[in-house]
Amino acid sequence: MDNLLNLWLASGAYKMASGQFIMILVGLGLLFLAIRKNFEPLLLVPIGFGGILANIPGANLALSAAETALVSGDPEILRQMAQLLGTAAGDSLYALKEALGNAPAAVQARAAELATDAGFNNGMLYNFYNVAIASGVAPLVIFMGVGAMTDFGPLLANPRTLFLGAAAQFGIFATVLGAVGLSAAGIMDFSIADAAAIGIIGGADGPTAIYVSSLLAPDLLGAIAVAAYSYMALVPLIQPPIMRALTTPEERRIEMVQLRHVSKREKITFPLLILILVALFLPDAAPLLGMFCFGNLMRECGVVARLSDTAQNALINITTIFLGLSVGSKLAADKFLDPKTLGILALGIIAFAIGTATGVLMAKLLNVFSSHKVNPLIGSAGVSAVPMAARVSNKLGLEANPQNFLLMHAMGPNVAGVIGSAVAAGVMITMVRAMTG
Amino acid sequence: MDNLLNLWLASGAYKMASGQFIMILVGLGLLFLAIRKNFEPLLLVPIGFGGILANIPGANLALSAAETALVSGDPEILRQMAQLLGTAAGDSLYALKEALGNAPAAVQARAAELATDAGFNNGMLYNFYNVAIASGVAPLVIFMGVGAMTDFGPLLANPRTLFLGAAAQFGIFATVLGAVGLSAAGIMDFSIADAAAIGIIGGADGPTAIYVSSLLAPDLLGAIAVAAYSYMALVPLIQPPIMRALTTPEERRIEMVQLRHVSKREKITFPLLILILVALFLPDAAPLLGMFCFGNLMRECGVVARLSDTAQNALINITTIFLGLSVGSKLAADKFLDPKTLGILALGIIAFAIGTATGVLMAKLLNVFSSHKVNPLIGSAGVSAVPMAARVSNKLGLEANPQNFLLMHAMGPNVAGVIGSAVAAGVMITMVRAMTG
Amino acid sequence: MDNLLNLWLASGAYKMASGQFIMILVGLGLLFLAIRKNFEPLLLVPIGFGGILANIPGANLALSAAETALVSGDPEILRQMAQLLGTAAGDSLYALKEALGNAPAAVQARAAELATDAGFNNGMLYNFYNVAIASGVAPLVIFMGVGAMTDFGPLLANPRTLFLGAAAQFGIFATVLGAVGLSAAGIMDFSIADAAAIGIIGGADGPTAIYVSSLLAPDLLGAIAVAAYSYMALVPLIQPPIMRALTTPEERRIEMVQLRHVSKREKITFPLLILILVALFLPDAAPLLGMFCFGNLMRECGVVARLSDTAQNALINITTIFLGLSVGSKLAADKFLDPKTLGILALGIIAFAIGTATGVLMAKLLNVFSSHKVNPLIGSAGVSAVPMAARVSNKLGLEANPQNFLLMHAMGPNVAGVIGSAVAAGVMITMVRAMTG
Amino acid sequence: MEETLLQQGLDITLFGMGIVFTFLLLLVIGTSIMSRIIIRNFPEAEPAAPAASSPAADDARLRAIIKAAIDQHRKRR
Amino acid sequence: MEETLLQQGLDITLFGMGIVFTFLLLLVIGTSIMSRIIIRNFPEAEPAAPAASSPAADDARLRAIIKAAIDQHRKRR
Amino acid sequence: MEETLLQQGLDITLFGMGIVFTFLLLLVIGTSIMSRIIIRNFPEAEPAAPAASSPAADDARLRAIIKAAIDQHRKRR
Ligand code: NA
Ligand code: NA
Ligand code: NA
Repeated sequence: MDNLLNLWLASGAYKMASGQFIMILVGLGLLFLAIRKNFEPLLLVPIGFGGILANIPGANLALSAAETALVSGDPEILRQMAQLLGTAAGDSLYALKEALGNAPAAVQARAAELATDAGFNNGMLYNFYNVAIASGVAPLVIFMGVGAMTDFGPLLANPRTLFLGAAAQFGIFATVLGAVGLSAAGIMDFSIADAAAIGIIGGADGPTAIYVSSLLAPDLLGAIAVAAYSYMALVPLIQPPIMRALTTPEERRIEMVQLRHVSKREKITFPLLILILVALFLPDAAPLLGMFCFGNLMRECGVVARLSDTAQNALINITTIFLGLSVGSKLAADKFLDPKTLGILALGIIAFAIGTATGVLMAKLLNVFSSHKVNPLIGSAGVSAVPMAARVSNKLGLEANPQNFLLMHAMGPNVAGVIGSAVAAGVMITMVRAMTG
Repeated sequence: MDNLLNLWLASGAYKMASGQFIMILVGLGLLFLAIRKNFEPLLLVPIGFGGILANIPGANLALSAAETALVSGDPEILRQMAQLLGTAAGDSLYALKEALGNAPAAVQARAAELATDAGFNNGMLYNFYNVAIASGVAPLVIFMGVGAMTDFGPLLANPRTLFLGAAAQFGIFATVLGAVGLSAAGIMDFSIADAAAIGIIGGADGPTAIYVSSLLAPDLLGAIAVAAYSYMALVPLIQPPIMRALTTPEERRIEMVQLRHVSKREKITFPLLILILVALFLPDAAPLLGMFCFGNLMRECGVVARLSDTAQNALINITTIFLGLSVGSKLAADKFLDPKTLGILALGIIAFAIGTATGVLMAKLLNVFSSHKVNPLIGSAGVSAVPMAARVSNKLGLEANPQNFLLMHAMGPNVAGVIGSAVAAGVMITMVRAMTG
Repeated sequence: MDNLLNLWLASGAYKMASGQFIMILVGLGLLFLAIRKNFEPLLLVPIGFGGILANIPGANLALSAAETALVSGDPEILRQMAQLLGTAAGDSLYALKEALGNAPAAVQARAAELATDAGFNNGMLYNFYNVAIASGVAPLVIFMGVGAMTDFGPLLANPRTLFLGAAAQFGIFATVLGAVGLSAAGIMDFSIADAAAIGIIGGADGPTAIYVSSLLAPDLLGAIAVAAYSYMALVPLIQPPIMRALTTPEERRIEMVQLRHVSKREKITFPLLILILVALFLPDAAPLLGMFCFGNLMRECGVVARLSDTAQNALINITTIFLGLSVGSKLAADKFLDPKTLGILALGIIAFAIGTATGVLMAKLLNVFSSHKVNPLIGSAGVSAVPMAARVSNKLGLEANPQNFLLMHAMGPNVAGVIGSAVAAGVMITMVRAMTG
Repeated sequence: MEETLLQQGLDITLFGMGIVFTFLLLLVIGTSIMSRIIIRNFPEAEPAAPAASSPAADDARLRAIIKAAIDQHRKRR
Repeated sequence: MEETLLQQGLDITLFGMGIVFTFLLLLVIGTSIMSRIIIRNFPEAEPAAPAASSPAADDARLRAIIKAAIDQHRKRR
Repeated sequence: MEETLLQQGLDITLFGMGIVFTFLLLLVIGTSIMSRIIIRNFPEAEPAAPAASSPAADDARLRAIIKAAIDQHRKRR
């Protein structure tokens, strides 16, 4: 009869803590948004599902073998772990987990061996996270695939739109300031690394946000990724009021001259140009921009069509599945149900709003200095959120003037925003490491 | 001239032990069954080929670096290994391998470092096994792909058929009893973990069988996987006599009412319903059923078609190749040519037979209580073996009554059997761990 | 303001060593050859791009965490590393890297932990290299895909052409002799392992060359892979003069009888025949030839079309992308800009030339003993370089006699050359290990 | 030891079958409730004749194309 | 400490925006030079009537028509 | 040392070429025997008009019809 008891003790209902229950509801909510409201479903379906899996009580899918051993409550294991970690014998589970997380790599390796010997395994999602995200590979591979899907033609036809992509990145840095401000005011407790990772939400670019937070603030990764993808889906709601407020009807009616034809040679050379500039001036953006340019070169060079095709399909799809589930592993209740998450959600939408505004304002500034007028509505596309933001620009353009097709013009700042936020990511990673290293 | 001698000593002919020779014949036999007799070729071609590779004398493809070092016979390495493992200096190779396998994780890591320093590498199949199976990922990814290929429509139209899928799992547990009985009688030497892993053959579901045995009895994995896939291929021979013996011609002639239309909403909600029940009551089935439901949700939700498509094609195919070769690595002679294998093969077919019988009997029982009669021939489909078992039901139905199309009706218990054996797998993993941990 | 300085110090322009600058030009050169001159673009685009990434100053993409820590110049880390590695405190960076590379596995693991604790990560390309090449998996998977793309029909219709594939491998061994000769003469400093790895360039088979050099001479891998793929692309320039010099116009005009029909059964049995011969006589060629035959069996057996299709498309494409980038990681300046590279490039072209010559001469020799005349132009196809070399044979045949279609006849020695160089690779790996082990 | 092993096997069988049946019973109940709720609250307009819409004009053009194709096909033989 | 954190945030913002603008400015300059060189030295025969759209789009439409034809063809049998 | 290195190179060359030739000779012999056995015991009915069964063949015919349709469609524009 002991076994029946064991099974009951092992069953979820008994262990279901309220936090996990709430997080399962959050996961279901994300699935609802993804499936019914079409919120970035390619990512939010796996993330939402992974989030539910991570919160199944007793399944420990998001824990390492050593963490599972701690959670198991086996007194002998706890004693050995406490000894290994140098904590007091009677310390709480929370203190032990904390000590394990902060232990040097050698001690963590010993703890893993100890747990393995006692028959514990890494959870499925923990393994996925390590292979896909902690190694950095999944966001980079997705960035390569995005590069292989990106047409730089509109940008090359009108390189000035790069400035719009630059200006919109102010959303990132304003958010950094906001986060440190909240900390300084004692409202939140964000470190400078946390602030930088939160700011990158304003880049409106999923893989960049995941890459940066995996390096700077892995505990916040779940909330940051959810915020980034949700707000990208909300771009059609967030941006229009800001765009209308900052532009006059006359400005919105500006028609732009048709884009010139861009030759194959220019398209092949452009990713190499970015790569060389990165090599010369910005080595810390090399992983992100390097993979992005590699994907784009495969697309444009015309001689490796089968590799480009795979990068845009099988490879990016496989990576997306595991990336999403891995992000879900960071929706574990103890990490997500934290006041910080509210702060992240609030700061994230501010980041989008500010990036939209500075993009529009930069477009107006360009018009001051140039006779080739730019419709300021395309400035908002500089936040990235490809291709949603460009479609929003187009929609508002058509409202103001039914002959005004801005879609292709907005694709320029749109892809410029991807480059811009990758640059910002590189800068922030370097600076934060120098500050904290 | 020493080199010529070295090469000769390294050549296979010299080292070909009779066990390896037999296993190469077994591998060729599996290939014959797969290619000529169409026995589950997608798995048995890679398994058979991997089995041959694993038994090439002197190639050591299925061994770790440390095992290869032991097999090399280099006296200096043997001395160091014996010292590390704490065995007597003159111990046999067999004793050293045994000691290495049972050593704590830390000692195994030291042994691997020692072998690496001496220039030995992990064998190719050993690496494949570790990445694909020991990590648990390959069976889970295949289960996800199977989920993405599964249509729960027939099950949702007639949820009572879930009971048929439940009843057929008695094959699993009867086999567990048989295995412990053989041990108790002194005929075989199965532990309770072995017995549970052997029982799962009765689940008639390849990835579930591989997943369970990788956790509970890795040494038996080769034989269990071969038995599972072979008997799944033999379903059209194994099941009909049992089905005929347990049913009257009148029962076999029962026509079932056409299945109602099932809405998209029901199909989307169903995998989430399973997931929630798992979270509440059966956390140990979370990896298997979680990935299965995730695949099915990707299929049904309609917004991630490209992910679903990849899960059903490129990803499952890639995983199948490496899963098959990895299973082959467990067909090494010293593991497969063991009396246990005969026991496994014998118990496996009993498992299929009993599962078939209990499925049919449960259908007859349902008819006692319900006015909507069920054709008992669909009960046998509850063993899984998708879609072979459902086809067998249909064939026997047509024999008895040419108007009697049971295929869609049998798909209900067929997919219910997949859920049922995943539940059984979860229960057994938990209980065995509690018993042995 | 310190941060600005940090950023400047971190920027590439400051650190760009001349070696890295040259290597970036080399990478751009490879991309030019691949894209404009169509030099094996599927490999040389990723290799060239990876080479540029590996040489971005300050990005350290090709370095391990421990190497990055050394390069960082942090005095505290340097002190700890020097202590761990047992080098003198004041030793140069170069000496430390050397000591780290030669340290036992246990010490390297400690160094990695130390670097991790100090916040350093493995570079992206370093990770790719470890997963794809150091594990051996990528070249083997590509070989499997090549097997799945290979039609052995022409070879089976005329098995004598296997001798042409054998003879052409003399290019490999002549190059080994050349390399040790250069060393003996004091011109170069190649070890026997280096010589063997260089020789394999003459196999004219990319994955074989990468596999062998990853095992025998990883530091030379970059140069060897670049040489192998470049010369394969240059086959239409390298081979014709040699072929013309060694044959008379009459010989070039020889028309060959049409190839007989080869049955499906023969095609299915052939890969198994190779596998059995490998098992009996050549276990060291088991990984390469085993995966090759597995791919071919999947192709021919007709029952696993979906696996064969994936092996030929998604899987080989994904692997090619990462293999190429990983090879690029070995184009780091300190490894590539070495007099050895010049030696490798010189010896490589000699290897191709000699292989071409011995293939042609063997064809002429066969004609001495047989009445079924062989056109000696197909002998040159024995070097592999599939299908380029066979096309060259066909082209020269048509020049001499417009009715003389040699393409299918040349496919026999062409694929025989793949088998031949895999055999040579296996032999050399065994012998070199016996010599150095 | 034998007794224990047998006992363990029996335990696994009894509890195992129990859990399998209980879980699938819960699933039957859950599924029935779910289906009832969905059918009541979200009735589908119609079992939806396979949605491939075919307006008359399209059909005419299509038939023309196909006729042409078949004619050509016949001529070629 | 607060002051330091704020200071760090300001540093990141100032230098970060600076680098982003500088880098993209360099890219604008580089792109302009590159385009000028390419257009001058490698003039393309013709702006090539928007090569992407028409055949591909046509093909897609065609495929749709054909699929419909096949469906209809099969149903009729 | 030089002598040793040279000697090693010679060893590799001699034994290497020897093994390559021996192995491929065995393969020639094995292949010939295999082909003879198969041709004698399993004569193929016929070089086999592409053995694909009726539905596939149907599909091929259909594809031909459709190709004709496409060609005509294009010509009309
Ligand atoms: Na952006
Ligand atoms: Na089952
Ligand atoms: Na070759």
